[in-house]
Amino acid sequence: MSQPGAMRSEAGAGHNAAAELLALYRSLVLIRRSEERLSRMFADGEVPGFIHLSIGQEAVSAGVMSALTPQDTIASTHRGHGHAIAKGISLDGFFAELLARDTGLCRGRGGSMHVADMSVGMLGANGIVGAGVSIALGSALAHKTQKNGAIAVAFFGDGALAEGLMHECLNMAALWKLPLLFVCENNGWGEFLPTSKQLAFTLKDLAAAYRIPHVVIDGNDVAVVAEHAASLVAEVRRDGPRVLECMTTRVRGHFEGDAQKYRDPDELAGLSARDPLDVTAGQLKALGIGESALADIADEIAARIEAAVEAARAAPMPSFEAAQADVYTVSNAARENA
Amino acid sequence: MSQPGAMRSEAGAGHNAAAELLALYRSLVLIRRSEERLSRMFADGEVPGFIHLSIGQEAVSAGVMSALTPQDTIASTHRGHGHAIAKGISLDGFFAELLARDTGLCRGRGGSMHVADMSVGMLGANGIVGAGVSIALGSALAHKTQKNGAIAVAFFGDGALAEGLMHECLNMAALWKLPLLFVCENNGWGEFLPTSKQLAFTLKDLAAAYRIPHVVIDGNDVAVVAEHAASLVAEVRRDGPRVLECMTTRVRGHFEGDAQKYRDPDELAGLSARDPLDVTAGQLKALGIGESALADIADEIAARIEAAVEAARAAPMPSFEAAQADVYTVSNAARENA
Amino acid sequence: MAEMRYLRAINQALADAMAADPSVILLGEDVGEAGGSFGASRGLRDRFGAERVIDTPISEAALAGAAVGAALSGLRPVAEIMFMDFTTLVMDALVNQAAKARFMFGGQRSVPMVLRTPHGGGLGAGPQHSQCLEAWFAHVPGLKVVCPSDPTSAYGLLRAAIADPDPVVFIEHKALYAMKGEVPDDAPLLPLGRAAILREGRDATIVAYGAAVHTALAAAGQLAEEGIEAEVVDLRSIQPWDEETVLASLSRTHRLVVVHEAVEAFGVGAEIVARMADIGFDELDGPILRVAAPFMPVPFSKGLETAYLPSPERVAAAVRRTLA
Amino acid sequence: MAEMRYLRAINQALADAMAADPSVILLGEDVGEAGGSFGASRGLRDRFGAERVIDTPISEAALAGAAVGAALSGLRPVAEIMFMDFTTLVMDALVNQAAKARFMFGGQRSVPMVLRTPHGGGLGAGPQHSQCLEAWFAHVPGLKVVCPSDPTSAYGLLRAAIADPDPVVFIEHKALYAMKGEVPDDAPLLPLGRAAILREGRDATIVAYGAAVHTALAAAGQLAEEGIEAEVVDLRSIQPWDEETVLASLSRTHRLVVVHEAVEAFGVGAEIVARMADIGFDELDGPILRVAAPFMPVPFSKGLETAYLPSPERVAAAVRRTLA
Ligand SMILES: Cc1ncc(C[n+]2csc(CCOP(=O)(O)OP(=O)(O)O)c2C)c(N)n1
Ligand SMILES: Cc1ncc(C[n+]2csc(CCOP(=O)(O)OP(=O)(O)O)c2C)c(N)n1
Ligand SMILES: [Mg+2]
Ligand SMILES: [Mg+2]
Repeated sequence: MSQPGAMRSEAGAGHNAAAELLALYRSLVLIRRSEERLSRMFADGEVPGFIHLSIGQEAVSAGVMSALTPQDTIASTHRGHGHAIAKGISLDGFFAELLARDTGLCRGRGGSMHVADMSVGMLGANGIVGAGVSIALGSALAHKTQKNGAIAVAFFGDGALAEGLMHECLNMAALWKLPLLFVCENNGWGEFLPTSKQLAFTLKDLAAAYRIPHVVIDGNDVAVVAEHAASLVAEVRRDGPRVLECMTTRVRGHFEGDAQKYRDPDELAGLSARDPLDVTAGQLKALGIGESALADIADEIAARIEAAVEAARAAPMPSFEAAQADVYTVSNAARENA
Repeated sequence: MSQPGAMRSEAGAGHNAAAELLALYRSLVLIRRSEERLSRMFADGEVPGFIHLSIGQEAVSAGVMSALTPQDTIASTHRGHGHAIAKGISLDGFFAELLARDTGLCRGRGGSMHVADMSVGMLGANGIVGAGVSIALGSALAHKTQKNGAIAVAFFGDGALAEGLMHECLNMAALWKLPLLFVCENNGWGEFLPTSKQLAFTLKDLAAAYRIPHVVIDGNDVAVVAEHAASLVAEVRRDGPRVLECMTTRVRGHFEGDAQKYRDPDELAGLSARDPLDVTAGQLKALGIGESALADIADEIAARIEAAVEAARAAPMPSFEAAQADVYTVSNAARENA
Repeated sequence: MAEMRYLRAINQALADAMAADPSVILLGEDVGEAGGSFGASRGLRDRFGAERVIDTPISEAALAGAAVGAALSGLRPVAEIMFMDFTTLVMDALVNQAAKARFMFGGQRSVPMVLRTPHGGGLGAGPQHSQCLEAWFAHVPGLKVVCPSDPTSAYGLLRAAIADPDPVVFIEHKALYAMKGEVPDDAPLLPLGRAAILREGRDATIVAYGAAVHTALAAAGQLAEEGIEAEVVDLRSIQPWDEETVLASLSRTHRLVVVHEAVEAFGVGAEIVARMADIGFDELDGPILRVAAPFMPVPFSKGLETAYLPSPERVAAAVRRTLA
Repeated sequence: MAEMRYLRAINQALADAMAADPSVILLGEDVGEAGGSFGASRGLRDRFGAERVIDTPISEAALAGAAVGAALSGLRPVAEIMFMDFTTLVMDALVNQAAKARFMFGGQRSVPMVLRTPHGGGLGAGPQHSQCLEAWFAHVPGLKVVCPSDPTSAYGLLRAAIADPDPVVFIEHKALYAMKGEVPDDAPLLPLGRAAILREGRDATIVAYGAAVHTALAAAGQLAEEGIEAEVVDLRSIQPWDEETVLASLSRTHRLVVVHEAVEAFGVGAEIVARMADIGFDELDGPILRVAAPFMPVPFSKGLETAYLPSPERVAAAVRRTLA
């Protein structure tokens, strides 16, 4: 999934740019269609619990992840599907987890808010606003201590900026020059209230206070995200923390089932003009990629998703005994052997 | 203790300015001599527990408090003696508390880190770094809700700036335009480590991010503190939060008994040049106040302190049963009456 | 006399308390414009104004600390923490500030605040949105802890909690929000610290609180078919808890089973058992048993979660075991 | 064989663990240049470098969260929280992150971190610097909780905690720091979850942990003068705790008293009693009693604090009472 030689807009058109943009587009489509599929299954009662979709925000995930290596780690949020998929977790494991199966990434114990795949450096979605940022901080510290050349990425929403933990982490990352990229998905909302009513500051000004270089970009244009992510990731690897603020759009409400009655209908209607998939499809067309290439991607991804859904449906439910035995690494062995 | 018409340096010299400065000086001396007395009693084993002295930082307490009314509230820190005394708590109650007597402000249950006198708006010293700031925030909210014209003041050290709670409070105060004055006592240290090794930012930049007006001043010149406090308090009462950062000097170590071996001896030796009492005594002399006036103050305060110490020594120890009965307001009455 | 849901009873209690006392304010994330994430404060901002029903940023520690400061300064704040799992972020405000202020300042002032928060599983909400952490708060001198099982007690206890001069942690169960019950028009305040006997029985005492009360009642129903008459005690308050009522019941039945949804180990039930193993020892004719959650996080999958939660069958089996 | 103080045993365990495993790092406020507020990490920064012995800002929540992230990324962090009272600020990192990560991610990875923190009174440090809050952590599936009573067990348990693949809350008692004891040169790791019988006796079992072990031993000494032989069990680990050893002792003595410095209500002792009132019921010849702190914050004044702390006299009286 990762794209080591990331997209540069100035790199000129031609084959390379088109191929890179197409790879990014594929990532966008994979996230979008996966979440749309989940949305339908949620409505049908097949997906339990709460789910928070990243529809409208996919370009952040696809773009940032294109700049990472598999050794790089990320910590995510309650709205983590896009991050997880873009980081390259197993799609089968993802759907199986959302359907609470034993074959799920977390064996049905975590669900949407806890999707994780340590094997690809995805340290977990998180049900606690802000908590993932400190986990990414620790991961960055581990990379630095181990001198392994990897970086960590902390994803968080604009609402999370009000959490004290966020600030503690900004300070520590700056103080210790940790290889940590802060990525804010600024969708203008924290649950049901605009973040303008929650925050008396901008991330730009805050980052300036911590002397962490900050860039704010259009988070719905994956080419833009990928380009900035690539250069910031290189800076982070070399020099220490950076902040990437992505202006983006929360399309489907805070969680599935949220009718967003509190939002201006015009604003909601206007969101489609910034749809990340449409934006990128338009750019691809301009680069000469035809409808049929996009249709091929759509078909291929639809098939992958259906296969994952079917595999999940066929998979067994988790066993209670196995779950109970996994609270500790060696369950009570010290006690029994000693 | 409070000085409604506070010191203005532009108010010209003459009787008024001299009288005001003398009042501030009296407050400085009262804090200094009280703490020196405590220090001796601590060394003699007469004061139990930990004590953190504000020697070298008295001008912040005396100056800020000169701008407050008795209705204004303050929340303090582990280094709270100066704040408490300057806010006008009973000196007898203070010494009795430090000597763990039943006549103490907290009846011997709190000690140095919990000195409080609600009757003069002193909401408590605090053993938890940063916690007092949120208490002051809530007090400011109460003042605003009750439209009583009062303000709240949050005292905190530079080390506390690393606590997430601090930031949450800055944001909320700014967002809600609360009548809250943030007063930072920047002594350059958090325990045994310079805060330059703890903070990647300055309070100036941080306040700017929150769009809270910030002033940094010489915190060892009580006239300067009083002047700025007076104008900021007026602004807070009218317009909302302000930050006053006072550059000051921690003379006696983190707590009593700390030999400060980790500090540069030259730096320590240099502190006396900035001693707040000497600074003010010099200004008073320049205003024509003679040695004898200062000596009178010294005598009067020495007598007050000795009286307080003697009263405390003579006072009874607290009763365990009374302490146990004071955990709740009406101990178990609901249970028994119902 | 009005039939209303548990959630609506909470809403009504908040409204009545605010109407009766202008010093009552609400604060929390989305409690204002949105009327609360679960709807507990619906309509209150319109009725009482944005100055008294305050939407906070996502800053749990500061909002809880602010509640303490406001309570020390003349208000009666009712703070909402959206899920009990997030009380991990307000422990300092509750434990080191609210709980201790009265004592540590020598009785100078009370801290009349309430922290409302929902606990419990059953919604497939997973390990970080389902916990029952009440035992933590019950262990802290200075806090009171309440957990109503139905709309009537939800109303009466919340009014009492708000009127109480001391800090109260008021715990609602998410799975009860839709439950209906009678709440009379001028329903009385219910005293904190007082249990209710919801079903009488001579053979065994089952003590429970919150949603587990219904598990206990269902178990008692099953046992009655076998001729075993279990008495069901709804604790209502966890701190202080009504040890006289529990002891009196035990003295009639001589058998005790304690049920809750929280993890069994070091949970609320442990204290009830421990107290009865001391003051009630001579009354005991069988082991005291607990039926509670196993020692694992709350799992997401429905099947796992169902197996995790205490069931009437497990409670009935425990009663049979202590009678054996 | 070396005699050393409890604090030095901690220091030695940290040093030996760091020397043995380069993935062990220390972090906390003043653990580096200053060698720890109590001196537990003295000399370690000079020996192992500032990259492995890290002074943090006063940011407890972030340092604990960072420990979780570092543990998930290949390190074995040992975080210090200066006073257990300040663990109020790290509850989320410990409870919602560290404790649950293994389970909620389906067993993908362990979280090998240790959080060291001192608890307890006796220093006149007042209500916010003296609490014993171990019951909170023992209630959280996924955490282990350890509390050594002497230098030997402090060394052996800390080495075991650092070597353990799961998150361990390691609790020291401030009043024990100066205590001397033997720590052999190649002292063994002591298994977590295993109690030790420090004094044998046939008449009653006294279970304790941490500093309260010495209160129990003193009580046993007093009782012996009256011809009452009390067995003293040092739990060492609180979660998991060694219920086999306690049950076996109870089966010999048929009387049980549990002692700790934490508040009695909803404290650790409640679980031990509750478990024994179930699995040990048939062995009991008298009520199970607890001797612990009363339901109030830890007071500052020496006189009040002394009355607050459990004493050998109160323990001895409890043993007599259960034998009566
Ligand atoms: C500590 C904590 N507080 C509150 C919540 C409830 N909550 C979940 S998501 C959310 C809003 C987060 O807003 P933002 O960070 O902007 O992310 P977005 O939902 O917009 O992606 C809130 C308040 C939570 N999960 N954790
Ligand atoms: C939450 C918390 N963390 C740590 C401590 C220990 N501690 C007490 S004072 C202090 C340093 C505070 O520095 P600063 O805020 O600058 O105040 P100063 O001592 O310089 O007046 C620390 C770390 C504490 N009391 N509370
Ligand atoms: Mg948002
Ligand atoms: Mg300082």
